[in-house]
Amino acid sequence: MKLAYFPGCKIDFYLKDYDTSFKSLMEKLEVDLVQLPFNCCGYPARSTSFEVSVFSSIRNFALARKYNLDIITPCKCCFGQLKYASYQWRENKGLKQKMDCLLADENLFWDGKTKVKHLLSFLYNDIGVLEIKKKINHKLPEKKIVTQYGCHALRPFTITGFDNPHAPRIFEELINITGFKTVEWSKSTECCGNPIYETNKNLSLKILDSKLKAALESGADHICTACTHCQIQYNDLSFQKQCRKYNITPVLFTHILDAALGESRKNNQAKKGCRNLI
Amino acid sequence: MPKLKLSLNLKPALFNTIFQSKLFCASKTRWVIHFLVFAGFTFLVFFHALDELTSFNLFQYYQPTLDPFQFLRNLAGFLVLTGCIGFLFRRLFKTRINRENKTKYKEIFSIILILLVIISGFMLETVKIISEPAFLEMVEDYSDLDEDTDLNALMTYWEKNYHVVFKEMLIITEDTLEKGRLLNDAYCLDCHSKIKSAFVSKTFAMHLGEIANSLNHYRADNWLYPIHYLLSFLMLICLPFSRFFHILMIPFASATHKMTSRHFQKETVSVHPATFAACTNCGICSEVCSVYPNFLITKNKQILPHSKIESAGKMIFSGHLNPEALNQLQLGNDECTMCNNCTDICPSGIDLQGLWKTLPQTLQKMGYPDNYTFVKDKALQERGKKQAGRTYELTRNLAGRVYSFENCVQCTICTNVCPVVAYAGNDNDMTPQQIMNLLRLGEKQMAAETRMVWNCLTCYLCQEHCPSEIKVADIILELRNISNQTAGRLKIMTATNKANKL
Amino acid sequence: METDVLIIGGGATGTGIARDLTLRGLNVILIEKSDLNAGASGGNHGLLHSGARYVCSDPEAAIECAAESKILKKNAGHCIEETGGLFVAVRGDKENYIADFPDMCKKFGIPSKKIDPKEARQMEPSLSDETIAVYKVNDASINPFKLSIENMNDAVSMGACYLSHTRIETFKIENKAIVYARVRNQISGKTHKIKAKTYVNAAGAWAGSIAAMAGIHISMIFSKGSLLVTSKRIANRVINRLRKPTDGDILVPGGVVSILGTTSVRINSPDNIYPTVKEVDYIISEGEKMIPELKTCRYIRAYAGVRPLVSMGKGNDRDVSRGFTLLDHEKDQVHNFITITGGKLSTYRLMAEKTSDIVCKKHRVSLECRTKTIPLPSTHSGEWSEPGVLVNDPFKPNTLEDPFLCECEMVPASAIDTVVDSIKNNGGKPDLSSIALRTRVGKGPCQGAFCSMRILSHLYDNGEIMDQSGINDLKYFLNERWKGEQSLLWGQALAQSSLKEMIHCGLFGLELV
Amino acid sequence: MKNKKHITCDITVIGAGFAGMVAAARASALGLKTVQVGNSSQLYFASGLFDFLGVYPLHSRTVLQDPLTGLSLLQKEMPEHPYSKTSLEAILKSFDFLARFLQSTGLNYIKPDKENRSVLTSAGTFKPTCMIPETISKGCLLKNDTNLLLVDFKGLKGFCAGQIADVLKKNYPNILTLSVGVPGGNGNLNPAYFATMFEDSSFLKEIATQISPFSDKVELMGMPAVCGINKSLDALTRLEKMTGLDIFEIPMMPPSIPGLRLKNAFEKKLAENNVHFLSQAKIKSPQFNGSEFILNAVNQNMETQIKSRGVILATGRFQGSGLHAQRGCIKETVFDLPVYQPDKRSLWHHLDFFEKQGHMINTAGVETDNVFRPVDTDGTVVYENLYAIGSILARNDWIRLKSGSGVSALSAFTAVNDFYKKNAAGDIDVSD
Repeated sequence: MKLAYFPGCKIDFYLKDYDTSFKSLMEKLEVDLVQLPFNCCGYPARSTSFEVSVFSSIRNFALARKYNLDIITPCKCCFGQLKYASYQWRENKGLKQKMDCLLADENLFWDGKTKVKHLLSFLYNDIGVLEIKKKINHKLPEKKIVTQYGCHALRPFTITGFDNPHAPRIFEELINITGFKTVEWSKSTECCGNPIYETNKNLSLKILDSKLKAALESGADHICTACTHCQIQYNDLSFQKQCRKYNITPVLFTHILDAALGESRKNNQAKKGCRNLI
Repeated sequence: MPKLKLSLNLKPALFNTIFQSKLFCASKTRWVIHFLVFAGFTFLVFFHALDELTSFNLFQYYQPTLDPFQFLRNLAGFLVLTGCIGFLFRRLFKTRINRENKTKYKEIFSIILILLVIISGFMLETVKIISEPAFLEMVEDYSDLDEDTDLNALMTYWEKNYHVVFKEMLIITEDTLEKGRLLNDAYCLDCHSKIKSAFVSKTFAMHLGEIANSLNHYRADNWLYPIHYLLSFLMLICLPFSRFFHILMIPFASATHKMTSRHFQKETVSVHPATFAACTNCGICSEVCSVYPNFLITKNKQILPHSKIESAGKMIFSGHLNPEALNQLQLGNDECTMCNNCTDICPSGIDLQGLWKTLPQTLQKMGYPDNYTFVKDKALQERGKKQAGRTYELTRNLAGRVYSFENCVQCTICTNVCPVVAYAGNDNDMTPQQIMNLLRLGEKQMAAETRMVWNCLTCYLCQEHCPSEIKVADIILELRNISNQTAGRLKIMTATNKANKL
Repeated sequence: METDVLIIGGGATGTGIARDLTLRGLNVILIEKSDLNAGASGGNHGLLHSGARYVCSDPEAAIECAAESKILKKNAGHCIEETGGLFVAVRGDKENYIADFPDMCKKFGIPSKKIDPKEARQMEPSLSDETIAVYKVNDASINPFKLSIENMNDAVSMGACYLSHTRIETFKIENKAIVYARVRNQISGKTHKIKAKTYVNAAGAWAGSIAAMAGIHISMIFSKGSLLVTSKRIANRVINRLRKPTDGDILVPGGVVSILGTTSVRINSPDNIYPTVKEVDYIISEGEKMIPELKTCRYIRAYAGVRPLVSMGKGNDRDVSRGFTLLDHEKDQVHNFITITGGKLSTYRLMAEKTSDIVCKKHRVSLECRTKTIPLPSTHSGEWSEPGVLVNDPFKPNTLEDPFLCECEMVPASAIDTVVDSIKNNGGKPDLSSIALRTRVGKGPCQGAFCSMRILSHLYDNGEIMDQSGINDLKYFLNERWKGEQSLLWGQALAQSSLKEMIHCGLFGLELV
Repeated sequence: MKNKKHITCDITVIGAGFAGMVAAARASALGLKTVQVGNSSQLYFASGLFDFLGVYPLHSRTVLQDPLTGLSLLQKEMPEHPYSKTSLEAILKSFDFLARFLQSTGLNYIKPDKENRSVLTSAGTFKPTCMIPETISKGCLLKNDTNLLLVDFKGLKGFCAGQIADVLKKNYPNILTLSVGVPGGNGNLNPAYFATMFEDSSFLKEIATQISPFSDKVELMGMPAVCGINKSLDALTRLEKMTGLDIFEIPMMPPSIPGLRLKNAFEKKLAENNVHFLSQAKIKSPQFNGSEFILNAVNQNMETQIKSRGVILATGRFQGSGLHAQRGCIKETVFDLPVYQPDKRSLWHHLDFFEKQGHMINTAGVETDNVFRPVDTDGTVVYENLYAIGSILARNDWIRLKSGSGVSALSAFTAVNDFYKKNAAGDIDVSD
């Protein structure tokens, strides 16, 4: 299988771990990743201009279309935005026309056929839980995990179609096959606070704090994320002090699954990530 | 600017300065062209211009007209020449992202200056080669020929092998040539290698033809010398004022740049303004910019890093930036996703990302805060003012179309699920449902200026839960777009008013 | 109680007279059987006529309107939105009326300007594409509630007294003059006497029955007019149908909504009126010819008012003059009793002036009328009848300490408190209905479903209500809202009203109490 | 072109209100492959109380103490009413199933009794109902001479302890009230967020300290129904322990927290049972090809084609948009089924909002046979495997009769059982 890898803006600089473990995971699942010169998914521009945000996404689609590849991204925000843009592009005729013209200026075009997958939905729908379970050769210790779903993949459901927006299951199922046990908490589908981190840091961290408290009440050891932004938010330094206080650490889903699929020889960094976990 | 803290990062700086490693990563052709000039010029500076200090001391028998120095000098000159032509070609015939003509001329000036120095050097060498008077003076100084035939023989030999051009016709015979060769071996060979190695100047000299005589007549070798010197000094003088400055600043920028994501999050970013001068306006940063497509639609040049750094430089050094431009800069910088692409690639090693991070603080001081802060602060001062002659707006898009929010049954579910309402307390003003009601009351603008619009996490909980399936979050995002535009207008207005008052 | 003048009826005219007389230095008591604007003053379009509507049918009224409209715009600007108006004819309307219209306007000095239908549709995109002729006039919209509240507030501030929920029981007549009036407080049930030198009957549609208590017969005709409120403002200007005044031909913008009306149905009694399904459908079918959107748009509520007309023996109610009737009952052998009725909102000030003139003559007060020149002051408690006041008023970014109790129209708790204080100042009893009269509470799409309960518990919290009456108050309020809703419940409005029924009947079981 | 997806299933439940949830719960419990389409937020409007039959006959406004006598009278007088289509046992069984289902999610309900229970509401009225959450149950202990403490919270709109006390004063003279200041904010509290605060033990402690002074003066305490969402009973018990009082919750107007608890419980359990939920999707142009339904569930970005043997129509009435009223007539929105309705619009509503007989429009709906399959005007079943359940059923003014949940649960239970019996189980008894 061959997919265009859409890392998103943040992963390279802020969360290299996610990048490497994601790649290592894909390697183990025999997925070829192609790196294209993608630009920003367009999500940040949603604040300033609807048109810009849609165009940014469509341009990425057109790039992937050029190589006849579907897109996979480990970031929920990018996933949501790409879905959202493809919907707007299709629904809004005037917008579509303008986008098509702009693409033509760069010798690009898009016919709407490129699909975008998020890491989780890809694993769940395209590879299958059973298939992954077969490959697991390293049973992880029974640690308690709470899941951070990430808003933009989950909602609006009518656009992203990711999972049941009120009671999602995909994430839990994928974690539970590794040996880790997910526990229930009330805030798995709530926002991590990252979108307003830059503008209203105080509120952003307040929201995060409430999540941590709820996670603590549920008795979890780790909060598991599968989104660049959520993880960056949990990695926030001032916040990590509190994490240590509560003894809860955020972990990346890719690290968990990567560890469960056995140690990778090639990729040192990914290996380190796995080890830390176990 | 925030407190400056210089910590040097020498190894990569050295690497980048000497081998231009970052440019190499960014663009191979550019690296080739640039490296031609860089290597050639560096050689010329050290072993030719400063030969009194360097070459003479390093090499015992150094003479500029001796091989390999003569050859190397020509080679270096040739490399610089080719490089410069490459520069010019790129600038004249290859369009690059949004280059302003002004900067183009400035650059071309610099390139032409280099070209002139090199060409004048070559010309100097050329006229020296052909110069009869110089030849005669040398003969006078370094030989003890007293016979005309000897002189004639040497002249013949030199005309043939060193391309000196003599006024009178010389009769060339095997004998005189042989004699000339012997004399040459005796007197000149210590200092003069075969002219072949000066392959550029030789070629020039051979093709001078008729002009050669007049050049000799007017002693071109004498007056080209100061010209070459003058041009070189001109370059030296221009160094701090023009693009040449990057020669000094790149090492500085590369050395002070020490950026990791950890540093970045800790907010201990400090960017020395001097590093701005390291920017060569190459535009490579803009080519990899994540939000480049934003520029294609908004046409706001200040989205692109190479424009931003220029404006930021202007703003910080001279403060001469009009309100419109400042607003554009704020908007442009706001689009930045801090993906580090530009910083990663910047051949000058400038800490661009650090600059983008600190820029908002500077802009805020100048009256261009980010929009959330703007809306928040404005709420305290201006909202209380009575709006005279209120009109009710009838518009047609999501936030303006009644159909999109009139089905609201006032159940407050959106408000109840909203994390912002739950946690923000006094940081927030309106709830999502109240925003819908403001819209229904025809107060679109007011709705756009609420803090809620900027506090919104865009988590879509409200939209997902609305029993009437109103697109609450989409509407709020649309209002944010409106707020973004009007905030810009207001900022410009306030700044202009302030300026007018002053 | 003793006073100079007792005014009966708290509509626009009554409050107008109260202000006029207090401005001339007289002592005034105004009694009202329920609360301000309970009759025609609260049941109209809120249209400040330019006069153009009456140029053909009633030129006298047209001229009066034009003059009054100018004065009101100057003096009571805060109650008025100068929208401008259009007269619009659509295909099929009578050609000769259209042709005569501009000449008649000119003749009576009412400014009008012909506009190209295409241009008109650009100004008002909601107009039908069947539009064939358009004239621009100076119509405006006026908030009748604010008007009465401000008039009353101003009068009270100068010493007048307002008694709400007070009904005339009897007049004591001796020597061809009323000695006192016995009144009953509707809420407490107590009666007492009010002694005045002059009695002004400004009871509008009820003027006949009041006069009857003094043994005077006035032959009243009651013509019910029903109006519909849309959920959004459909046009920016007043839109009149360019034809002989009839049903469903005016659309008036009122803040954030538009009001479409009216009908004219002869009824026997002015009490217990409500719009019927038939009327609603008829108004819509007429209105949609002019503005097609009216067929599909959502309606918030309907309401009805009664035009008090004094019979002149003619046939059609629409033909009866809309001019007012001012009767000095000296001729009927009651010397200190005056009846003022009929007329229209646009000329309320003139009616008040003329009435006050007679009163002053009786009292030998020689002061000229001053309402023509002194602007109507704006008060804080009067402001809340305006939609979206919050936005005009210092907008508190901090709604935490001052939550919105009515979310639809964004009325904060502090506004309720202001209004409650003002009601108590005027001697009234704050309850949901009187609060709703003075604010936008319950006027939004939810029609009281949520706000009623919130406000009620707020009142209990503040100790404004102390007993079991709250439940009855709630039921009364909801029922009043319901009267306006029941005739136009379909589509989303029906969904909304079933939610209301779910809450108040399904959960609270109020129908069982 | 929208992204297309295909699903095949045994049964599709259209609607995610109370009835739809019960149907999906029953179907998934029977092991049917179930797809559910709809908007579950309707449950925010549910009081969380399961009514059976509260008032009958309507004209005398008889509040039923014993629903069974009312039921037999109703079955006699209204043969078209959904309750008349089945027996008392079936109704009790459906409630029983519901109670067990909810218990498995951690939401405890007090099982139906022979008598209706009276639940105090935030308006100070009593609502006759049948099955109630355990957190509300202690309110039924309220007697005329009980020393009761009513607590409200500053900033929680629409709930005033003083109001309830004042309204109840005549019959319940021993009521004390207390307005509790909420730690960390005295302003505007939204119930859903406020309820989550009760799951925090330090918050509970602070509340308890304000209440404790009353603990020897009163024996029972009532508070608004905001005590926790997912662990409500736990939170309430903890608060009881801290204060030493018996505590009950008082349901208030929407968004209702007991309703939200139901929503969460259903959603969680149904997802665990692998019910495929298509949130906010709409069914467009449903077809029946003789053996199965082909339904297009359309939302903004996707079109899901569902092939399903059976369909349960639980789209509700006007608020849930199962019925749509145009100016002249009422239509069923998904299958365009014949709708029983008053002849003309002037008959829809009565002039009095609180009319004792109720508004005629509330009897409008879909008419069915004895297993809740919609029938034509002539009484023939429209589709073999199409069932209509919940408030969309005709002749059931559930608001006045207080019979909403009962009819919903009963019809959902009966319909799914019937489908299962006919299509999956052969002749296995599914009554349990």
